[in-house]
Amino acid sequence: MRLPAQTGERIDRSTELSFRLGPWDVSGYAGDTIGSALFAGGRRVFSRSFKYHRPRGLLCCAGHCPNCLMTVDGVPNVRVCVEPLREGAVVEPQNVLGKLDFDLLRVVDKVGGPFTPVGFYYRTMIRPRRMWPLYEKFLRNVAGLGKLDEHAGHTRRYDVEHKKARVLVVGGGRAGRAAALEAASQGPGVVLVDESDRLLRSELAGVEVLAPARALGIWEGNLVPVDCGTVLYRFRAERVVVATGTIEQPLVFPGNDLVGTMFPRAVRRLIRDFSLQPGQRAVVLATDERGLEAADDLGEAGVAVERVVDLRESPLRRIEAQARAGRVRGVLLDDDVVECDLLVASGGRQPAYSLLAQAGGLVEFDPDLGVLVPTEHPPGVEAVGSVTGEGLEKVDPLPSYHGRGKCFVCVCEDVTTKDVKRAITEGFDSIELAKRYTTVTMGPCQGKLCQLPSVRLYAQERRVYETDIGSTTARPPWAPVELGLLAGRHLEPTRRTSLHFRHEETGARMMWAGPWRRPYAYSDYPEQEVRAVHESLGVIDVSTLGKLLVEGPEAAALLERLYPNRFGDMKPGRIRYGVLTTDGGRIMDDGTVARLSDDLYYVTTTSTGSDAVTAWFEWWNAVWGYDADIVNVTGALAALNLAGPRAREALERLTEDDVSAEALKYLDAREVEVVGVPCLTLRIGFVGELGYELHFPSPAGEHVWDRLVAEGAVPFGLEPQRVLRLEKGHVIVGQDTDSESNLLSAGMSWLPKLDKDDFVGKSAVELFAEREERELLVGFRMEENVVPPEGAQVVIEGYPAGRVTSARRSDEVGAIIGLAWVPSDRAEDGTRFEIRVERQLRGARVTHGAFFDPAGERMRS
Amino acid sequence: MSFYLPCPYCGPRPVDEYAYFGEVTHRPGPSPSMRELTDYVYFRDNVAGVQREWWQHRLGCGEWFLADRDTRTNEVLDVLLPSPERVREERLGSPPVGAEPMASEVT
Amino acid sequence: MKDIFVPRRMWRPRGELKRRYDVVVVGGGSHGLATAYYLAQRHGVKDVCILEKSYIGSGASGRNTTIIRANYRTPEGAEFYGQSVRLYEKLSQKLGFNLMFSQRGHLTLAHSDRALVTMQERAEVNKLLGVNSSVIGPAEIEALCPQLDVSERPTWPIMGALYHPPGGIIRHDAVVWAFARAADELGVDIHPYTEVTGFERANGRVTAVETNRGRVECGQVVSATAGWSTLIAGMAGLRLPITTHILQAFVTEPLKPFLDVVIVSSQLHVYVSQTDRGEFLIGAEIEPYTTYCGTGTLSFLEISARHSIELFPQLERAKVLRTWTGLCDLSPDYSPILGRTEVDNFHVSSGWGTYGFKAAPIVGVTLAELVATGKTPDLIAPFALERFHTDTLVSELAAAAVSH
Amino acid sequence: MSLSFLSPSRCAPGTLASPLTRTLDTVSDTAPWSEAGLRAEGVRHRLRDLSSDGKVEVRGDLDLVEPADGEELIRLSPRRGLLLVDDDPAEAADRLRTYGVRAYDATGALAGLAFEGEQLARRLTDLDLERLPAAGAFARIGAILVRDEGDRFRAYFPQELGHYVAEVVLDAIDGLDNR
Repeated sequence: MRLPAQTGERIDRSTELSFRLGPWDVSGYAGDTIGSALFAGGRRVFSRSFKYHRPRGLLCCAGHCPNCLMTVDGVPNVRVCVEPLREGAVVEPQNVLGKLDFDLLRVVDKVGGPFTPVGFYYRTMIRPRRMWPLYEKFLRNVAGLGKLDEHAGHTRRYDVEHKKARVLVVGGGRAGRAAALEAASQGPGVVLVDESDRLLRSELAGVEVLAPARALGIWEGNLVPVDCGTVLYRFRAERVVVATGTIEQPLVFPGNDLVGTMFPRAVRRLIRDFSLQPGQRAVVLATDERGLEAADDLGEAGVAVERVVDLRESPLRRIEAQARAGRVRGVLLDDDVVECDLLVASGGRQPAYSLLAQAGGLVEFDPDLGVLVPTEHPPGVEAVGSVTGEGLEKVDPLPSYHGRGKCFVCVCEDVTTKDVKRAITEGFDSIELAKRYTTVTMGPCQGKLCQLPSVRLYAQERRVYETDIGSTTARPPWAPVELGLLAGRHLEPTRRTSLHFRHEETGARMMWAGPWRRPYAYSDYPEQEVRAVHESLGVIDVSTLGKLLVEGPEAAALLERLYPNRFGDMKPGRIRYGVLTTDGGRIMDDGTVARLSDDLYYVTTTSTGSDAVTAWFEWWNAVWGYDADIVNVTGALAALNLAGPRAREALERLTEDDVSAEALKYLDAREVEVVGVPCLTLRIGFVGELGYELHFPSPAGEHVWDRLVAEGAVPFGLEPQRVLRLEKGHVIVGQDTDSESNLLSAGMSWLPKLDKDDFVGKSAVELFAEREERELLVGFRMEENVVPPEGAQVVIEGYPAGRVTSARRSDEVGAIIGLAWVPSDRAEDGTRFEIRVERQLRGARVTHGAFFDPAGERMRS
Repeated sequence: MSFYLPCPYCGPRPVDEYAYFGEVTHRPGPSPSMRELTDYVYFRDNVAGVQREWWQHRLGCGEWFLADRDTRTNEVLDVLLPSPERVREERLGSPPVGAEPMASEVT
Repeated sequence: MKDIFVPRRMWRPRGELKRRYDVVVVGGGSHGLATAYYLAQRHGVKDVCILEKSYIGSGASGRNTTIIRANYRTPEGAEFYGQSVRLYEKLSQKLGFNLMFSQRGHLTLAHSDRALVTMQERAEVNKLLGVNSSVIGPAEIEALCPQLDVSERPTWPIMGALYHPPGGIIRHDAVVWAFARAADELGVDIHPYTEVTGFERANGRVTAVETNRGRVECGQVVSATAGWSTLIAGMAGLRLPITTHILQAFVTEPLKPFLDVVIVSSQLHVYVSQTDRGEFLIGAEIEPYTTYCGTGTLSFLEISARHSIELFPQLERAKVLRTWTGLCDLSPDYSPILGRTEVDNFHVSSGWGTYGFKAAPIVGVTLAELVATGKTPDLIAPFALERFHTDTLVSELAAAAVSH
Repeated sequence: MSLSFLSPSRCAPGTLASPLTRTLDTVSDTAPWSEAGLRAEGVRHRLRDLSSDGKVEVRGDLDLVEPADGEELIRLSPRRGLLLVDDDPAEAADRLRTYGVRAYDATGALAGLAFEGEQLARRLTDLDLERLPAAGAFARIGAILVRDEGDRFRAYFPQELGHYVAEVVLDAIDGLDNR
């Protein structure tokens, strides 16, 4: 059903493409859109409307309206009027129960009207309460448009590219092209973005043309993301020139949504681009030159133009489209019925100002033009051409809204003039409130086709000027954009130690620990790893510990002021435990501090604390101005904790340095060369056994690890380490403490040295000392053989009064042990309290001191 | 990515490269009352207007600086370097711990 | 049902400001409206007005992601929000307006064993206080939400979840309108487009409220102004422990029912639900910097899209339709600041961060009781502003200052 | 005590491994979107692992630093810099200290990757490629990016994120056809 070849037609008649519409094989030409090919094949109904399931056909042919939304190759809500036809495409209708031409839900349109006015769902289905889920299920099923494919996903590759432009022009119409050429004459760096693929690049010398492509918004700093299908270009532009032109608006009259109602430009596209006859007999209601042009186009295409009314010259009192089976069969013009199957009508053109408004520009109703125009642009953004209102004629399309049939203000959401009037009557008298109530401008077109008609209707109904109505806020994006494109590639930063792959090869179960991947355990039996450490020798990768060098003549002074306890009096080569607190007195991190020389300290932090602690140190140093530098060497160094009764003898076999008990005492720090690698060796005992933390260049990680393992060290993971440290009653900051814990409540009142002039948190600690803490952190043993889950509640008189932060079965202690926060009057050694475990209260007793080796002989040995 | 923030060393960069540490606070002298301490630790001016605040160019040079930013528009009017003199004069106090609001269930 | 056939006004048109009201409520959002309603309904205090600088529900009430839940960490929080959910459950019937409260179940995902512990803690607290929530494993998650990718493929595989069956979503605007209608019916004067510009004070009290439409004398004042709390309180001479941040969200084009529960992932900073209209509603964490500027960011869209697809790969080709921002009033411990202040007759509802909408009815009930009787209800006593002066916080934050 | 425990160059020969060589191998062979070996070959030509190159973190008054032949000083701020060295970085650090600044061997801390192509760089960073070297967001992390002649770039980034960056760069190369 094509016309003879038209000059400039965009189809290639020599290449036929076949595709499917539901069960039917259909075809079109290369250059067709899916919409034009379907139209050529005789299809007139493309979709069913959101609420009333009315049949809808091509209206704008510009990708603005919701009328041609279909599912293409499993992708819902595709605007087929602008979707290029592909060989083998599978097109399916959506939001239809039955067939496109015979939707069972069309009954809603027939009988629903009086029962389903605007907001009816707020006033019905309230009682009985228990019925609501059923009503809701029904409502949900009839709402929605396309259907997501349950198994879809990760089918497309999307990339993101950062680009810069001196001048970015959005819109390749006459004004946009002129602006681009003008800018290009002043130098390079000019980019033109246009939604169509019809631009003649040869006419745009010196301009980089991106088309078809779509600018999605203008964000702060003139950041303009451009949708090119599978690549998102993130433009940073010095200047943005918006030349987005205008959007044809629907004329509001009864039956204005019938199949066969079209905008003038849609008619022109069908005829000129796709050589299609939009109908047999046409009536044209023109509000501007475009309408008259459409009449000419129709005539040339052999369509019988039954009537052309220039509404500017001969306004009508009454327009009413008449329907047969949802299609136009005629139109009542005042008292005259004209038979037709095509009704070309527009309510004028509205500047496409969304990009400007989203970027913070102002939009106002221009009474001279009768449309909304952008008045003030955001900095660095300009507008040219008809988007500014330039060249537009005054349109005053105020026919009567009365008549038979529904009269749509918003085709996306099926909102009629009646609905809007009713909303006003009900008190939704500001446009923003009405938007939320009627959902006008909230559908797929986002106001492109309904903002202006609703403002006009509002003004008319409330008998005020349009200028007093305002408009609803424009929100990005300019047009719907796929989540996949915004998402880009999926890789996320992951920190891995230099032993990561060794762990995986050893069979470790890896888990997230903050930003790091760490081994949970190397088998399903973490207790075996615990036993190895107690009885013989284990090794754990602690490279994730934060590691800082603090160096300078005032390094000691800085640390003295950062930590509650003392570090100035330490001898080089010694180590001390440190806890950092905030000025509010809360515990923020802990670790060890080794003094390597008079003006050099080596500080470790928790695994997730390194960045925050580094920032914290740097900030205070910036404030206090000490002569000291803080260098985060976390990544530079691998760290292994070699622990167990055999640790010393193993180390001795791997080094020529003296690591005897006398030469390297508990809490000593020395440089020791181990298997050819210089290691800062810290003798500390986090896991309660004789232990050495070796810190050395990370590229040597696998080498040292392999040699330690060859020496009989059993790799152990985080879970065994948690058991081991719990046996010692060692607190894990962030697990056993939370954002409210302070040194006194966490049982570290021995730590702060209040005779120091100042330290961060000193005032708070002093003030806390004057009051009683509400709760205290204590160790406990279960009375029964039940391991409470971490997070289990300490219960007093049925009320949560505390919580378990750590709990494990310890074979070594022969009991189930843990740490818990309890009310301060229940914290005495031996006090019994109850923990709720799986609906039952279980007894536990407070235990002060370490559960295992309380004197610390083993780690000091 | 939203507004640009001018790093005094690296020039204007997207805000995502920075860590924000809040409006400047004023640390009380020795032995404050609980009220004075909590005023400093918890209470904020939170102005709708120009606010002096702490930033660190986390993904860039790593340096700290002060910015005067209009919280109504996010426009940065000035950036300043912290100096011990300035800090002493203005008794600048500690930023909140951690650069970002802490992980919690947002809704 | 008769409302269906005969349109009836929801509320009276805005009238003139009276010279004096017993109670002036600043802020025409869900909290202010609920407070006014319960003042009139439960306590017979009807000489009440609401001053709203824009249209009712224009702030956080109309910009939140409509999620209702009570599975909080602290006993104080769980009890408070638990009562709120119970009020919400019967609110449609009470107000005669369908709020479309859809208790479809709420799942908070854990991607690490630390997160699981936090959830365990919440579940245990909740159970003791009668809030239905429990920790479930991947198999049960899959049964509740088969669309979710529970495989090992994602960067952050799902290890478990906190399941909260009574949690769900509601039609947020409906809550605002229903309270407004009910309050109006009882004689409360609602004044939209009426901006408070200052307070007159004498003897430690607010004696009158200045607005862009004139001056109103007042018996008592309630400020329920969320992101603007600091500014309103400032006019009354109060400093608050609040910072204002934007929170962003977006919806997709409508799609047929796909997701039947609410999915939250704290680690991915994203939450996903599908509205009754079929849109996916996706929100994020608040922006870290304080701001009153409601311009959204592109990086929010990018990150949220990426993380949503991590959870639901099927969304890859769903299209973002609209994004928006709202202002949040963040308190240091993520718990609200509710009740009396040092200015004798000036009460606040503030510090809600991202939780405010969930509390609307219970805020109304408790604040109304406080204003009417002068006694602070036990339920909200822990949330007094005073706690920041005495440093006895109610921390909804699980992790330590440096999170693990 | 010396800081030699920071220096890979103080380790015995044969003890060191780059965080990238192994990951580059791993990734290029297993990339699910890759046309296997062919693509990996192409990748190898375009990428060079710089992780073992000498790097020294400098703190203090950078104006005091005089780079020797074969050294390149990247200024991050007036007080922070990175010195890239051909010779032993540990010795370079010692030498720098004689100028009155503090210097730390950062060879083990930073992995490095050289690559070609401006478009590839644009897929990875928002930094102004005409104004390098600079430190800023690269592959969603903080890195130092340097531009050499033509379209050749070098990136330096924390070694613990090395595997991740290698994955991202390989993936980006694979997507260059997507435009």
